[in-house]
Amino acid sequence: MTNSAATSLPAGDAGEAARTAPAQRGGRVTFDDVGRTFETPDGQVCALREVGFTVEPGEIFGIIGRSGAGKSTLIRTVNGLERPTSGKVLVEDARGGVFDVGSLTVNELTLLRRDIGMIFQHFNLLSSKTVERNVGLPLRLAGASRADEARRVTELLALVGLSDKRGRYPRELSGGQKQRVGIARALARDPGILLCDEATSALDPETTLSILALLKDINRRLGLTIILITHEMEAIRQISDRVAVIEKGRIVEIGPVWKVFGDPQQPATRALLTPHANELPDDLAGRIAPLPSSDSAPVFDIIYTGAETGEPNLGAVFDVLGHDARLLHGTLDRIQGHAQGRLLVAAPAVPAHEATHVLALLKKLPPRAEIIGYVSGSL
Amino acid sequence: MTNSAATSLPAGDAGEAARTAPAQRGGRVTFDDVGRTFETPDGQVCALREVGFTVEPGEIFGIIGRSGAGKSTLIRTVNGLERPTSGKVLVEDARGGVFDVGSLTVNELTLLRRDIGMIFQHFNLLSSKTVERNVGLPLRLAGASRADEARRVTELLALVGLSDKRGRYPRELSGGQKQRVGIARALARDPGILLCDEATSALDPETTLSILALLKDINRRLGLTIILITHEMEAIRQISDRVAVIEKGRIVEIGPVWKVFGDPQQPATRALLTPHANELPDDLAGRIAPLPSSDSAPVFDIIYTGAETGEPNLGAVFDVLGHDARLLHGTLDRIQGHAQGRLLVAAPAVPAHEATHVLALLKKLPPRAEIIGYVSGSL
Amino acid sequence: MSAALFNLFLDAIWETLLMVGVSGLVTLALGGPLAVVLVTTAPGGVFEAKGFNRALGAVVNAFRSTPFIILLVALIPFTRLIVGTTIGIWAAIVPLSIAAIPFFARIAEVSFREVDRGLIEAAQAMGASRLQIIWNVLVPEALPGIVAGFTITLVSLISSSAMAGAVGAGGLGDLAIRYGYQRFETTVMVAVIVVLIAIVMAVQMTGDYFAYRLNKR
Amino acid sequence: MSAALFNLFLDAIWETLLMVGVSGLVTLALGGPLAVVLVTTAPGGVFEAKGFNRALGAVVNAFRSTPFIILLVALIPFTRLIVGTTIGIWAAIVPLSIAAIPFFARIAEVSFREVDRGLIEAAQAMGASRLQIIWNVLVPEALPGIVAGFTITLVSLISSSAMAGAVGAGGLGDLAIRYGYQRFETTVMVAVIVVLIAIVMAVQMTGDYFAYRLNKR
Amino acid sequence: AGAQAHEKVKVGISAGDAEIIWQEVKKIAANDGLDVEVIVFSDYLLPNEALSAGDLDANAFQHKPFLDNQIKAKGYKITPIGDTIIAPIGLYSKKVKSLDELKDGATIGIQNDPSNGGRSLLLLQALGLVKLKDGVGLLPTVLDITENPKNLKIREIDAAQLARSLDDTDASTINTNYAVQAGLTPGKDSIAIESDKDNPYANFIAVRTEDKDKPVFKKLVAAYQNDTIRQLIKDKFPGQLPAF
Ligand SMILES: Nc1ncnc2c1ncn2[C@@H]1O[C@H](COP(=O)(O)OP(=O)(O)OP(=O)(O)O)[C@@H](O)[C@H]1O
Ligand SMILES: Nc1ncnc2c1ncn2[C@@H]1O[C@H](COP(=O)(O)OP(=O)(O)OP(=O)(O)O)[C@@H](O)[C@H]1O
Ligand SMILES: [Mg+2]
Ligand SMILES: [Mg+2]
Repeated sequence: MTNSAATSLPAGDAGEAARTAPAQRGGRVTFDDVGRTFETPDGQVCALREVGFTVEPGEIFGIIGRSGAGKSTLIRTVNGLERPTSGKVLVEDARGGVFDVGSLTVNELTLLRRDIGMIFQHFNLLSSKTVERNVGLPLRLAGASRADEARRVTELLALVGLSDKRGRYPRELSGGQKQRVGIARALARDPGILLCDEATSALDPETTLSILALLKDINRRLGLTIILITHEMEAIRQISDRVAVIEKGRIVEIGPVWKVFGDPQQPATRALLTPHANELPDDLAGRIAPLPSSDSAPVFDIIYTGAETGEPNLGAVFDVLGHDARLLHGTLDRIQGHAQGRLLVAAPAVPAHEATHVLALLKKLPPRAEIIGYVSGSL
Repeated sequence: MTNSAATSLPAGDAGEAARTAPAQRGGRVTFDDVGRTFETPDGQVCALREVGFTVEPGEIFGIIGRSGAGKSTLIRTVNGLERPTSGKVLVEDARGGVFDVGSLTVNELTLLRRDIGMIFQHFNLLSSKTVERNVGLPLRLAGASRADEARRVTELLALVGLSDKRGRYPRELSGGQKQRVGIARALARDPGILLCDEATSALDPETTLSILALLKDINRRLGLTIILITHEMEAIRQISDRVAVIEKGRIVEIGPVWKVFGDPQQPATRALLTPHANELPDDLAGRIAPLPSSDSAPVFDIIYTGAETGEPNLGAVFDVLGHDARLLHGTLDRIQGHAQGRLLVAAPAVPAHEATHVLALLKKLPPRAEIIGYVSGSL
Repeated sequence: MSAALFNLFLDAIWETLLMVGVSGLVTLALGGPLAVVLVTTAPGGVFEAKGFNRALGAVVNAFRSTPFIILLVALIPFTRLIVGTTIGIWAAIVPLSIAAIPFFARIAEVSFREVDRGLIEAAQAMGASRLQIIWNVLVPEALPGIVAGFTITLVSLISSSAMAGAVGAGGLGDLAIRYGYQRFETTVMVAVIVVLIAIVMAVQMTGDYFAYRLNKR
Repeated sequence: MSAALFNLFLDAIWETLLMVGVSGLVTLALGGPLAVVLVTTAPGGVFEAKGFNRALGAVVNAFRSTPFIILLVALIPFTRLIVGTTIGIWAAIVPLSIAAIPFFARIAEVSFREVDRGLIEAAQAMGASRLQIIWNVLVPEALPGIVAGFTITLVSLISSSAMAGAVGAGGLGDLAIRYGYQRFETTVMVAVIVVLIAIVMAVQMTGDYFAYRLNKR
Repeated sequence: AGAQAHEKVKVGISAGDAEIIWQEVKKIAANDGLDVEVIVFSDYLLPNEALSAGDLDANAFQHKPFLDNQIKAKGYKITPIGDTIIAPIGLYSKKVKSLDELKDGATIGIQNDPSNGGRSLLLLQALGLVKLKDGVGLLPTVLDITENPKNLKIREIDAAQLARSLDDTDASTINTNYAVQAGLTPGKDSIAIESDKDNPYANFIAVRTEDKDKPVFKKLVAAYQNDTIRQLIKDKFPGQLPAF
């Protein structure tokens, strides 16, 4: 499983070829027991430990994890910017050539990198070049003609909404504009693998959405593989196929997004997913008591993990909960066609002594459900 | 309304004083018809136009807007890093001194800035200093003793979860760790005004949440004013009191968060808010037809803007919609105690010809409601 | 100032401009690449080659440490090979350039070292070959500093071109020394130095202008 | 090499180290601040003062353009004032320093200019006074470049200390010139130059080491 | 010797052969109870400046025309107290054997310092190659040439460099010491040489005028003007002549 002859490396103009003939051109990335340790005067920092998984061709693969978990370090091993201290990273291109990133010669690595686009967390734009020249750089490096470059740059700038900034220098751009230049640059050569390190963190939701749509679209049309680090769970939800959760340098959970998000097994995953989505708002939390009182209503926590098929039958749920049932808090999303989410419902019509019975009925419906307490006062 | 005598400027050790005696120490910021134009070879870029509003003492004020809308430029006028080309910015400190930022002398501006903390979009950490010295810098500048500095730095690093990175240099940190150093640094001197330019964009949801809680806590305890630029609507929702929406350099909407978010008036605001929250998932969108067919069910779009009081009575809603009603998609959040959100419900029990009648009943309940189409096939 | 002296003066201006101009160009053409080689072969550079880098550094240091007049003598065979003579302007240009090349290389090296590693990584990630990295990242990003460093080099060349008098190359500095300093004709000396200062000012201002204009950070 | 010559040789090493050491320190102590003043008073600097900056720049250029020997003579009264004599090592140190100060200032200026504006803004936003900005941001951030620039300056001083022979200060460079150039004793010259190169290597390696160690980017 | 307190003098000399001679002088003087501190200058102006300022007690590097010129310009009060050595300048060539062979437009190298350069111009005039302005004195410059029948191109080059550049001129005036060190033989390689009769360019030891009669300088002069030194010059510096 070592690298094959240099001749099978992706050629500089592979981008061109692929663009004219849309095909499955995504690469496969295999992390084989990858470890990375940094030496510091205060001792070793272990950024990656025994990371092993495979990203399949054409997949959009999300990586999430707490700040400092090792995401950037991991993604940087794919194109050899970071050398693992143990284990290895294998990249297989569309033609089946397999390359052990760590054992390539400089020239082989250079050729391999031409097929891997990267969006950097800190943008890394050349301050001395205009937007246009930054975006066109990968093309120029691969020997594209001036005209081809100009055409493609025009196309890319339109895609990321920066056509009017063509002649500007990075220092004249806002944070999000810089990031979009970085995105356009990474896409310039239609890479087979795209590494996105926080590709939309500096973007507003609307722009983020359009960038994600763009990525998804390219992924569908050209079949490229995308590895996506992000702190925006929404982004993962919207476009990822699978997701890995990394915690202190270790992969703690990995699987299809609907599964990991719908029914997280690890505390680390839950910690990442819960904060915004499903926590009780402050004002409610204060009003919920663990035990019923005379005028309180039981609060049902109804969870859809996405494991069931079909849309949640709320008619049936509210039939069971009786009239006047109030929705305290809730989200219900669809991930990859699976409906998942959580509803907090107060049911004043359910007397305290019947609450467990009602719960049993609910559980048949089939969502998971719990009684998390009793809320008093007017609703 | 010009600046008062220099003696009323916040003294270097005001932070110390305020920490021991928690009090309303937040400043007031007034933007008075502020405009900012950049000259470029391609012509003028108008980053701000006629911006006028006031941020009250102790308020957490959110600023949202598309990438490149002018948010960073606006916030930078508060501490004079950016000079408006027209209009002026007035900062009033806790003692009532009012300073016209643009007309201060260098020394007055320096003193004023000691009371204004800033978290930069691009961190701007000193590469030559360790985490500890970066965070301690504002203290050292104000003449704190070594011991005071060390104590406060320990405190701050613990707050942002970086105690183990004390002796590291910025280049050895992950993106989110750098950002947290920036946050700790901005908080070091307990400023009266805190400017946050994308303070949590590089952070995972969990860390973001704890930072937001931290900010909210400081805001409550010390009454400092926070101006918060963010692309994470969730952050605004969770801690902001009011929010302004900026579009192409102009403030297009401003008001309490529950109002702006619950019932956005401007297309720009809606564009920022809708993407993640309320759009129809792809797989559903394809199944909804504008006209009913034999086996289709009407889809009701039920909107809670937060203007009503009390929790949404879903029991009543589902009574009206009849049994078997399915929740297709939905979110219901609480912002500043107001419940707001949107539910998409398919009601197979409602025949097409009765749909408008049911809609009328729903609208009495009181949510806004619409029929957005008809969904066919099994649910 | 006599008419003959005035002619000498005009000649000297021309000689200085020619000497400094030509050796400046040579220095730029050879010192720049030398700096690139020094930086890229250093530990951590894209063409890392520790042994070679150390050897090259030693050669550069050797040229840097030799007094100019000795360099001039040591280079006589080389000078004759290149320009066919060991006297006159052209004979001065060779040692002046040879002395300025390692000097400029060291100065440019400092600017090249300042280039953000992240940008080099970005280029690497794009699949830039190492020469492309040099050409598309190192050079343009370091350019403002290089221009400033070249300005320093040119000014140093102007002042050290005074030593070119040893091979009869003339020039303003030599004129100032011979007539002003050695023959106590203070007027001549002052006049010459004023012209020298004017030339240096022009060089410095041009350099500053370009360094400023090229700086897009 | 005779015993007498060997003694001369040892003396010369000591003279060179003393001359270069002292004038290096003086240059650092005065040239560094001069560079700070040049940078901070320039347009866009924290102490922006265009007229003053231009005047100071002209003075610096004047010193930079004057040939060393003329500077040396012009400085004689000043030299006597400072060190009480016009011959020997100490008399050489004054003009050497005066020539090196503006040189180092120009080199350090380049490094100061490279400091990221964003960092200065961060300090400003913290309420750093302008002196604090210089001390807490400009200096530490530019330090690796400054150290490299000072290394260049020291090496230049070593090679230009050869000219100190004009005031009878001796030193290795002068020894090399006297024996090698004026007396055609090539062996002595080569020996001297080898020592010179060794000193330069030591300086360069020390400088490189610190520049590398101080660079935290 | 040895018992009485040693007197001390600081003597400025110029770099070159004089260094070797003065090492010997130093030894002789020491036997006579005189400590001579030799300071070597590689420049011709500062030894007088330093002497005048009191930083030196004596110097020995110049000849009369040069000193006179300096006195004229700077008003030094300096007086010669004893001649030392004459180093005649010769006209050397690798291309021609005699003056007649010098072609029209030939390049002639001369020293670029006023003292030697002036001397060389006078030599060229004596050889009939150029004519200088009337009454120009002993230190003429190139600008004083009034007639140049052969259209000679005069190149001014550093004195020590002339021998090294001899391949690139048709002929050059070279100080004997440099010529010898460069492997040229006066008489054999020279096509003309300064006469040593009544040569005004004898070097000497000079002191501040007020000191000229101090006994210590008598000792100094005696340490130079003796047979040991004469022999040394003859042995080691062919072509140069003791001036005492
Ligand atoms: N050069 C280095 N020297 C020492 N430690 C390092 C270095 N680079 C990274 N680290 C450490 O390795 C860990 C992983 O860093 P990494 O940048 O991969 O995190 P991340 O998951 O990308 O975090 P974030 O989401 O904040 O960007 C961090 O604790 C970081 O401090
Ligand atoms: N120095 C400059 N020269 C020219 N144009 C500039 C300059 N600085 C900012 N701009 C322009 O001004 C506009 C507003 O920039 P600003 O940085 O305020 O945006 P922003 O709202 O902070 O965006 P983001 O969310 O992407 O950070 C942008 O279009 C930007 O390109
Ligand atoms: Mg990261
Ligand atoms: Mg911004």
